[in-house]
Amino acid sequence: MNDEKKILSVRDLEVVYTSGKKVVQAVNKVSFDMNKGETLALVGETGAGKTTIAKSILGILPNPPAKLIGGEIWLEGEELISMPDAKKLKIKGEKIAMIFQDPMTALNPLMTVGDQITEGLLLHNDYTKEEAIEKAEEMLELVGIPKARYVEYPFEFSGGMKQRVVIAMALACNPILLLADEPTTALDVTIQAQVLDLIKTLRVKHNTSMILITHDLGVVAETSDNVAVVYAGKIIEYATKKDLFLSPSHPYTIGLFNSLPSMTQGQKRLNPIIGSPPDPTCLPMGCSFAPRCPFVTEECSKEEIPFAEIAEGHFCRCCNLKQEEKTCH
Amino acid sequence: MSLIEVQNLKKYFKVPTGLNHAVDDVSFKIEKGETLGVVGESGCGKSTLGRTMIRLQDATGGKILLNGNDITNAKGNELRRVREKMQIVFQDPYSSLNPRIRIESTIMEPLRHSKLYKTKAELKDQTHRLMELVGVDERLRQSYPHELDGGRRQRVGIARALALNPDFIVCDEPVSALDVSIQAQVLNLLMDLQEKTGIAYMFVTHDLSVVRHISNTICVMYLGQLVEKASTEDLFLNTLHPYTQALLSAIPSTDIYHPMQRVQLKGEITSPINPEQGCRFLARCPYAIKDCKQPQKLEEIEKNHYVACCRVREIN
Amino acid sequence: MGRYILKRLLWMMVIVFGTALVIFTILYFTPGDPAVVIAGGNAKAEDVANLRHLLGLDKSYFGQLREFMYNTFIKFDLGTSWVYDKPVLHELVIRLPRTLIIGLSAMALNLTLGLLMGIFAATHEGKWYDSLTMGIAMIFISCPDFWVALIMILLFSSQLGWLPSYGIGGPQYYIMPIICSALGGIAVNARQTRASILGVFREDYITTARAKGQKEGRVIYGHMLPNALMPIITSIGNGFARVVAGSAVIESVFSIPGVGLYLLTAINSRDYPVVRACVLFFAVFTALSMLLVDLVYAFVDPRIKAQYSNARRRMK
Amino acid sequence: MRKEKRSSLFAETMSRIWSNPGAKVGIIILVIIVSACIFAPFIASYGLNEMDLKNMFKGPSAKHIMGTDGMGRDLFSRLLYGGRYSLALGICAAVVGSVIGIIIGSVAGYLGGQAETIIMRFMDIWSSLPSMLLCILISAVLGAGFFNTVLALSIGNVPIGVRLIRGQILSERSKEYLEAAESINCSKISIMFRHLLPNVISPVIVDATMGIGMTITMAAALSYIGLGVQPPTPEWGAMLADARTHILNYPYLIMFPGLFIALTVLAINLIGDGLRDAMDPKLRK
Repeated sequence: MNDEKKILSVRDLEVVYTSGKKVVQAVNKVSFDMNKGETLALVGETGAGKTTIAKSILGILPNPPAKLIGGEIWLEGEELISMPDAKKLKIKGEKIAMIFQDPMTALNPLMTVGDQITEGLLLHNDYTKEEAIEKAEEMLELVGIPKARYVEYPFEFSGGMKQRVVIAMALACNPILLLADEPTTALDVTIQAQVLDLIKTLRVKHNTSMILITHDLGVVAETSDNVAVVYAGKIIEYATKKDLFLSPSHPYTIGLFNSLPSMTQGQKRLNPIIGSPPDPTCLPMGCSFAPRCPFVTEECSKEEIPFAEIAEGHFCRCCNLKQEEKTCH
Repeated sequence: MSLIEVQNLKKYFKVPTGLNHAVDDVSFKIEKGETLGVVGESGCGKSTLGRTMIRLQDATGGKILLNGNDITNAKGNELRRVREKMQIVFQDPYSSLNPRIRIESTIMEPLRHSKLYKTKAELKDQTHRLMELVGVDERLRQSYPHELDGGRRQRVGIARALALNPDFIVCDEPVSALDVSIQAQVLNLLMDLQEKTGIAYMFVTHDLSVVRHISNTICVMYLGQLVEKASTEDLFLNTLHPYTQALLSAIPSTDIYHPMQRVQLKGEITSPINPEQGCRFLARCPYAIKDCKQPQKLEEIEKNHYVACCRVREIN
Repeated sequence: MGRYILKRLLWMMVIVFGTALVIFTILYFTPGDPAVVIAGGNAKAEDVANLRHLLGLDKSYFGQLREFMYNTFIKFDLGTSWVYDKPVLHELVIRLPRTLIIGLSAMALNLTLGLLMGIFAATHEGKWYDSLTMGIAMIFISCPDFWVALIMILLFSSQLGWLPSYGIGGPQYYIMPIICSALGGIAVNARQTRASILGVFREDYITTARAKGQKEGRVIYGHMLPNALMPIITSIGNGFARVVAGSAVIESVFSIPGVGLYLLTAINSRDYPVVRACVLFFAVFTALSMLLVDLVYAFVDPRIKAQYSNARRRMK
Repeated sequence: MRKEKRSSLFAETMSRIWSNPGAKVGIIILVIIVSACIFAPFIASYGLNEMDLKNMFKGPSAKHIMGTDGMGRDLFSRLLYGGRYSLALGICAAVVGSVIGIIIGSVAGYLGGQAETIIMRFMDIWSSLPSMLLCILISAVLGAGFFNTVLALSIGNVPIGVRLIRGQILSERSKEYLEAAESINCSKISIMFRHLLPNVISPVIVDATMGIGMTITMAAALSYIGLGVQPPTPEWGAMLADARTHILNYPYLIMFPGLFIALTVLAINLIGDGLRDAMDPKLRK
């Protein structure tokens, strides 16, 4: 925590969801660090716990059913989980902001888009109403929306435009950390390209750090510095983008890459991961990926697999790395 | 003779503000055992095209030929025969299966309607054969759809489409709701089935990497019209239409050393309601000139490579 | 917006016209001769025949219908009571305020108390006082209003002597009728408000508001409530109409000479002009309150508002 | 096979209702009331019209646990017998009204287009009067009596059912499984009844259940204002009407019939609430 560059540090984060008698371990002892200006991509499939991690950081987990049962989140030397609610309200939206997956539902349908941006500005700044409106109009222009549309309602905007509004809202107070939860999944490819570029430009301009949640490895390749692969509530591989794309080590990560239809090669059979993600209510002992892993051994299910550093800055949660390399590479 | 031939197909919808030209003057052929990919962004009419072809919706104009027979206006028994030959796999595995009907009954239903199987035992045998074919475990036959994950549900949808031994299946974004690893499994399944049965697909999707992986020929649609049609390799190596170029360049690439040179498009997809006469891509096209306000025709620029753009030769 | 209101008013007229037609026809074909009832049991056949002629009952169905429709919709003359020989319109106007006072006050109670209870329960979901509030609402819904009225008379009039038990006079005469009319509506509104708020509880835009760092109170009153109230606005019209129509029973329990009791008495004495006039009044009243609510809704919901006010702008 | 399928979805719903405490209480109360009414001859210590002229207007006592009325008839026994009428009225009218509503609503949804518009416009006129008023009018026209009251109450209930099921059909009509059914050559009838209806019926069932309670109340109100079932018949509302003149002297004559109505309606509403939660598709996953 004494490291000047480090802005975010998550330690042993644990979140469970309860529905009736069922308990789902959504996030299981997740730890990672982030430096200022860095983009960390959280990659994984539906239900892996990516969004839950982001919502825990911002402190907007829906409780019930979700419950944060352990861990620490340090932002610029302050611990967020134990922070009193009133103080935390100042952090939300001012220091940490979030962009949501579905722009269609992320905006209040009964409020003009301008007012929704102004709302956050008034909360975290000493602006007068007029100043806030002016700033909000500035934000709209910044994300490529004419400021005349300040008074329009969300239904008058297309999906891509709504996402721009959401981005304007998130960046209005110059947060130091931006959580982007699948910001382009609901958009068309050409619009996705526009939005990704927009986020990138604005982020670089203000030196904002970002956690990008996505399932699209292409988006990861284009936007992130470091990558954490999440599977069944655990980070199973963490590396710089270059390391991860050039030498993916965990069998799951390798499987993900093999599942992608190639853009540069012709038609051939894919080598997908077999089976389906595990039932989150009863995760297997040891490695959660073991039932689907082609390299599974008896050791895999014995005990918790350590998160080992296999190369400098490249961590992997697998106990059979050596055998794998023989067969794979 | 092609398996399917579509000639100048049109499908318009009345909406409060005018006429939605969802599919406007589209023509192509699909051969037996071949896969035609149809790519486009949301609202370009690609799903409507598929549904109109298999007669789930009536065409506004044009012709659909199945094995040379005009089926555009088939009715009654003829339509039933047509539907046995042409099937569809839907995008959303959550809404495409009836939540109150068990897996087994869902797959059995087309078999019952075909009246090909006399006894219950025959029906059950055939159903189980289908389940095996698509890789749905037999012990799941008494399950309800909500008890299955997305991949398995999509397999059930495929089994239902295969039940009547069709010659042709429209796959309407069958993998876009699935996770990457499951998506690959379903793609493999579709390709295996094609190898085994010689079935033809029309693969409708917005995902260019998927369409490239599975198709022989690709059509690119923009606001109801075809803008480019070519064999898969041709389209990717020698992209001609400015929209296709932009579309291809917009896909985030996993190749971290050779990021794509991006063609940024201005604006968003315009409305297909009461469109202007000229090129529909006009407003967003970086190369637009006055001539583009004339109607654009799909022309054969190179062998088997069709493009609807009057400036295609100058640009490339 | 003007066109929309005009359209709605026209449709309202059609409904009222239809209701007039239906009510006339029903009464015409009702078994039993009103002249016999009005003339009394001992009247001679001759007197009855005279009365029939006097009331116009000897004319054909179409003759009578034409006369009724002409008088009602062209001359705006609701006729004269057969029993009391007084102009119906005049009598209605005297009785109307009593019914409206009860109806409007009950509605005001419905909304305020219902909303408060609903908000209170929803924001404390799962706590014991949520269950308590909803339990009370459940009991309010389940008790027949006229029985509650009887119990209240027993308690407050005969036991405690606080309130007069029947008739009209000062404000104290209206207290019990208003409370009895309101109870059911309060409960319905409370339940609906709670369900509606819980429905928007998990909406993404609520999360967005929280992510901005907005205080919980503002999230509830600024974001959640306006959205949750939308469906409740639509039900206000219905609720109001129901309260006014229910006045028949409550007015009869408390012997309040309002429109409802007027109708009931007229039904029993076969005083058809009064019955028809009262029914038309209720129909117009229902239609008007529905219209009013729709207008309020169109005004509050930007989506609907735009549909009507921007229609011209988009036509271009 | 079909049977087994039904029973399991049914059983699932049932077990869910049973695990809802409110609904459990409702079921218990209703079962007690219904069986007491059905087995009235075995439970009631007096006959329906058994008069005891020496014991008129006697308040609750060990002999007559709820007292006697103006003719010396045992109130408790009459309430049990009367429950048969009230319950039958409520159930018949709610069921008949909902069934007609479902039929009209599904026909409208099935036909679509112009026919649907016409049907719905007709429903607008039908429901231009609030249902209570409609019931008052119809029963005034038809005259008093059990079946006429059932008819009046059913007619008042129809538009509600139509609106509800049509709304459901509208939101379900665009689902892909219906297109899938069409593409595998299901007939329109089979799409309507095998695919669409089972998926839209739950809210209507919930509504019909709650409707039973409302109908019992309305029936009682009708009887009370002298239009529904008439006094010699021991319907609960009619008994209240009968007792209204004695309200000041013999309040128990008002209390007990009202309590019976309120308890029954409460039980039915509790069950309806439980049913709504149990049938909520969101909870199925």
